[in-house]
Amino acid sequence: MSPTIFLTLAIIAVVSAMFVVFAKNPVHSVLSLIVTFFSIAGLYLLMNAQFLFVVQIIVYAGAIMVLFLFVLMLLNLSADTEPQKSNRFRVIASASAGLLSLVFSAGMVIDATMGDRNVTNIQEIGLVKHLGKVLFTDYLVPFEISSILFLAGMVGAVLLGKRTPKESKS
Amino acid sequence: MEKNLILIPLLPLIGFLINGIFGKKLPKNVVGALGTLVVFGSFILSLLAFLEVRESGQALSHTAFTWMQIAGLKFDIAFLADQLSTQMMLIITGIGSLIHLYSIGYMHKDEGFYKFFAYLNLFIFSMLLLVMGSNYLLLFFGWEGVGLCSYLLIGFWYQNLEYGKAARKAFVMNRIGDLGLMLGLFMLLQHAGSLEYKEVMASLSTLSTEKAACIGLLLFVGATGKSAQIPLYTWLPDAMAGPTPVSALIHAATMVTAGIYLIVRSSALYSMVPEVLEIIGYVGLATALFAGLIAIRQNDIKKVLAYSTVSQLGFMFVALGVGAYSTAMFHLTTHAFFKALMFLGSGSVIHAMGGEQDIRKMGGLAKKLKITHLTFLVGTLAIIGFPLTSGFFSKDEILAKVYEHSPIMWGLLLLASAITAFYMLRMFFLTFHGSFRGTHDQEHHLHESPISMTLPLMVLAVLSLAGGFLNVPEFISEGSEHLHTWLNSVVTYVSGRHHLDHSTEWMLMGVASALALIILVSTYVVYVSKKSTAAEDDQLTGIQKWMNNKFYIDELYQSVVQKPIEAISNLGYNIIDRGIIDGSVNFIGKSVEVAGNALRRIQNGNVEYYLLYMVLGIFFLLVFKFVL
Amino acid sequence: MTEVTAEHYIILATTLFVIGVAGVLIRRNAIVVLMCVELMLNAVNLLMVAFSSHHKDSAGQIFVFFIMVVAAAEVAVGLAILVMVYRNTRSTDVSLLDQLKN
Amino acid sequence: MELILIPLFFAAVQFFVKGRTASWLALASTLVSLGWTICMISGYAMDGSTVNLVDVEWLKFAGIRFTLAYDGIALMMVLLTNLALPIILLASWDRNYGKSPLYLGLALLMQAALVGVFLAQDGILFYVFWELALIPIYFISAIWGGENKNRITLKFFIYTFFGSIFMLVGLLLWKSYGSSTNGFAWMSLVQSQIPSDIAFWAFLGFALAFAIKLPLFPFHTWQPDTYTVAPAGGTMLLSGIMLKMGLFGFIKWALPLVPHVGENMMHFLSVLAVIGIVYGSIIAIKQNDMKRLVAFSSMAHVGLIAAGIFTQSLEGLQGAIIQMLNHGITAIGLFFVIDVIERRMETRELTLLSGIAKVSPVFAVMTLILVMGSVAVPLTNGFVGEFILLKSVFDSNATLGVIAGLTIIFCAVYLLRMVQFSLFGPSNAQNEKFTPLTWAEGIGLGTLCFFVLWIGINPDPFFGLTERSVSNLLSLFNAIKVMP
Repeated sequence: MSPTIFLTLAIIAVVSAMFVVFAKNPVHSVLSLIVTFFSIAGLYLLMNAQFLFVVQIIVYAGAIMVLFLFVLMLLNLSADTEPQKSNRFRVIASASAGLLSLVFSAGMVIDATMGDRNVTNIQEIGLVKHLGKVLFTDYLVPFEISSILFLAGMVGAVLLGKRTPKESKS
Repeated sequence: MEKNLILIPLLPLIGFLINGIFGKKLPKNVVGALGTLVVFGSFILSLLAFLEVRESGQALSHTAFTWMQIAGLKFDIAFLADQLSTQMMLIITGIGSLIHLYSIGYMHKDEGFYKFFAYLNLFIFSMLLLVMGSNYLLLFFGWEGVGLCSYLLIGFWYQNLEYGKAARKAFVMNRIGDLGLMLGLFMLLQHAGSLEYKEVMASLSTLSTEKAACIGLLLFVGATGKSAQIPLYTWLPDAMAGPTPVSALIHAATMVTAGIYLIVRSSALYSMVPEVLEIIGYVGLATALFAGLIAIRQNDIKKVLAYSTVSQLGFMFVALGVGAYSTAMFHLTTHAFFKALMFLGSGSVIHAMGGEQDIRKMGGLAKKLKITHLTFLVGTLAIIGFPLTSGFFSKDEILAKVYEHSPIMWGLLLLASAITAFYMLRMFFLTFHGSFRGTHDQEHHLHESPISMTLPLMVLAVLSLAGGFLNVPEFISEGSEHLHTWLNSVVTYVSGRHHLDHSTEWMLMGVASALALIILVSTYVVYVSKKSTAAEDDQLTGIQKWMNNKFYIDELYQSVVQKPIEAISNLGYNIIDRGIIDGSVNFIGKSVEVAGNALRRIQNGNVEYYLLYMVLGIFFLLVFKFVL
Repeated sequence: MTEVTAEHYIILATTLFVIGVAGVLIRRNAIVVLMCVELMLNAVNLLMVAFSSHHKDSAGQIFVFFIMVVAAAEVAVGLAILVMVYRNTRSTDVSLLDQLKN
Repeated sequence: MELILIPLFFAAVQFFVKGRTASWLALASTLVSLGWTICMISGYAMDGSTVNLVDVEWLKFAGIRFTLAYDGIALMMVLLTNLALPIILLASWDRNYGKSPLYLGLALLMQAALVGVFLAQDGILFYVFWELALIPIYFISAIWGGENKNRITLKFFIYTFFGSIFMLVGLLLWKSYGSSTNGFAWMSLVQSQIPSDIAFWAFLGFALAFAIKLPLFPFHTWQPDTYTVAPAGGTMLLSGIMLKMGLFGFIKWALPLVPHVGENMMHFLSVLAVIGIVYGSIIAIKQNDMKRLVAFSSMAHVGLIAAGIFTQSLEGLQGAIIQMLNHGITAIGLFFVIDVIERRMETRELTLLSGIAKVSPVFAVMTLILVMGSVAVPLTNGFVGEFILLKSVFDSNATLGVIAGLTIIFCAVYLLRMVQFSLFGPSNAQNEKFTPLTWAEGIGLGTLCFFVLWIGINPDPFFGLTERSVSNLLSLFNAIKVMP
């Protein structure tokens, strides 16, 4: 059962990821990225990481992608506004990406000392109850600091998004 | 007196300070009087010191303070008045005060009057340091000090570029000699560990002959610079750019004799190495002849006197060369009298002529300038060695000593003295006799100089006449070699020299006097009876032209030394400095720039390229980690 | 394939990551580039979770959580910058961003 | 410690004041420093002892301490620095930058750094002060410089900085390969043993840094340009004090390595120094820009000082130290004179000047005294140093001594040429522009002339200050044991 689900989800993720890259229209890219995120969320569920599954859907597929979509709409971009890169650059870029994947797989082959390769899906570490405990005991300080990061990010975004007085005058 | 020794140089220094600082505001009379009186005061003090030395036979010495102490070496500012120094001191302050007095009249119209007296006082101070120091260091102080004063005084009329050039030339040529002297001092210091005369002389016994010769030659290089000997003599004739009293004081009577003083002072050293003395003798002889030849065809009254000075200094060096130190000192003294006299006389002439110095434009001045004429005549007779004048005795003594040493040198020196007689008389007759050849204006303007100028002339004339009796040869009168005896205790002679018998000495004297008389008569005939005058420059041919142009030595030096150095300077700056060294430094900078330019293509500012490089970088890192 | 092993997850994550890299390199639209960055982040997250399950250690999942936090902040600021850039250049083309040159 | 803090404090004060107040405050600060220095000197026992001022941990993990101490040599250098600073400020008094708090602050910062260089007893501390001294002078030259200032000051900065880096490398080599027991402390480094090949590289690093700073032939090409382009105050700082850092460095930091490296190195350096003397002199002969002329002359003089140091004899070092003071005085004096002329006549070209002595005899006399000091006429300060230096060089190698001695001839040639063309000669119409000296110029030049004569007439106290320290230093170096 689980290999089938894994394969299905994996294929959906890869295909939609490809579509993200190759879609002409950025809106299509956004939509297919959402699909990818959902399939990744599915994989999380497969590994019994329930908390991350929820967060993935809410934060990524929900909040972040909405933000992207929002900005796209705001700037009113469409497919034909984006100029294409030169073919030479495309070839070099694809080649280097390919080389990178080659190296990754090579690394995997050489460094394959995994031992028990099973990824069990019947464990409790991914549950909200368990993670919450760890988060608020061992990782309390990072957690609080991350809230400061959010605050900083918020301030930064507001500051950047605001028109400077000079601009508004002109 | 011993404690007051320091006052002797200090008085002129005080005069210098007062005149130099406040002179501008003081009236000219005060400046002149002050300048003269301080030197005269020094003269009185010197006289006292002289008497005391004579009385006791002991040298006076006084240490003022320690100049510096370093690495076990101690240099003192210490003064010494022995027989040799007192003689020099008397000449310097005596003639010095006369010349100061003369300058009051000579310079009274000059706006730099106070400056002139300040410089003169400074000069007297330096010169006194030179002769009074009890060590070579103080001698060197004075040595350079007089060089500086000479520079300042030659360039006294600083607005004239040519004069400035002459001053610089004098200073630089002196400096070449100074370097030699300085190196000599270093070697002495190395050997003796002190520059005090006493200690240096005491240590000579352990000095090797080679080193002694080396030191002797180096000191002599210094002497050639200061005393204008071949090859460093060319500055002295140019130094005539200075005011005439300066020429009389510095470039005839005192400063230029410093070289002789130095060698006499180091006589103990030189007597160890007769070979070096030989060299000194030949250099002196060559200078005496060479300068005499040039003087024959000079028409500037001061230039003639200048070359004559060079030539006479040559005589003195010949005397030193044959080891006759006291004879050299004798000639130094008499020469100081008659040459100062003649320079001052020429000053009086120039004063009367309104600045004209060319003897071709003079003539017949005897009628208008009676005192000048008479005193000048005395000077001329003295220099040509007219019997019983001071020059007669001193020159004769030199000739006798040289004959003792080598008859050939004697012959050449006799020739030089004949040449001297010729050019001096030529100049004398052309100036004072015959008819006036200048402009009408000048003739109208002719007048005798004021008393402040003629008084020194008269005093010096008396000295020039009688100065010879300081040291009348033994064969004439027993026990009359006063100067010789006087200097005996401070001078060390080369041992084992034989003496001439009296008849030879009489004969030598006879030959020299006869020669002088013959030339006197013949020049009188040529220049007075036949009224010949000096030829114009462009009529001269052959050797005469060479003589007139000073054998082109200046031009030679210029093309051999000055021009190449200037060329190297330009070349060095433009090619070596700008080109090679700076070029290579800049090349490093440039190559970095070029490499930077090449690499800049990569940094094209485009973010996506940076991303690509990043990916490639990660790729290579991973390859490095996993594959290699 | 009878069982899903860690290797499968690694292969999947690598593939997604490389796709993301390719996207970042090929596309000129800054928004798409940003999206591809998110894709890369997700690939890594996936791997982390897989390893976390594999090693039975919750730290990996906690880190994924933090990565999401940072990603969210990053996207917020990144998009704000993008809007600024667009306002100035009337474009979201990354090739135009060559101000670093001077 | 106060010697560093006073200038730093007043440099900071410069942020809050402007105009003449700033100048007065800066001048007051330098005078206080000078007074303090004189108190220190009068309190010093003259026995060559080292007096500790401050010694605290600084960077513990690297074994770096903040140690300041002085002996006779350091006192002499500090005296030079603190004597020069008020005069430099006086020299810039009538220039527009003399009123700029930025300039004054930089000058005071420079003073603090220089004093630090001379007092530092820790290698890294020495290096820090060394580099700190470079920063203010760079800004002074780059902001108030003349033509081409950016290119030339950048070159100067990179050139000297390049050298300094090698010094740092040398220091690190010395510490890590030597057997120093107390980190970078000078005494500990000096007494440590080090393999001779490492010592060679370390010495080379030091020598390069110092040689560039001096500058020693052939590392000198930054110097004439920088001296020419920098404002007068900057030139004085550079030539009067800053290049002494290199000489001081040679004495204190490079000589202890010589026993490990061997005498051949010293011989080689002496030859370079002597070449520099002759080369600089000859080039100076035909320069028409007064500043450039004095720059090349400075190169010749410094070459002689360096040659004296390389003899490693008591006389050589003593002569070098006194001559550093002397060169500071005369170089500052000559650049002062040039600035006085340039400010009035708006040119430094010898060919355009003439007969200034006519309009300002006082100025001419002071110039002449300074020139005579530089030409080394007896009874001026230059003679004292050159005499001893030439003697030491002559004693160690007669041939080099004779060649070095040529400097006294050449120096007369080029400096008298300068005097001839600027002061003497017919007075021209432009000389009307030559207004009388202001009080600042008068006091500044007067003080310098006073020192020229004082050191010339009675140099003994100055030698006494350093004699014992130098002999202690030499015996310390002689006791160094070389690794077999």
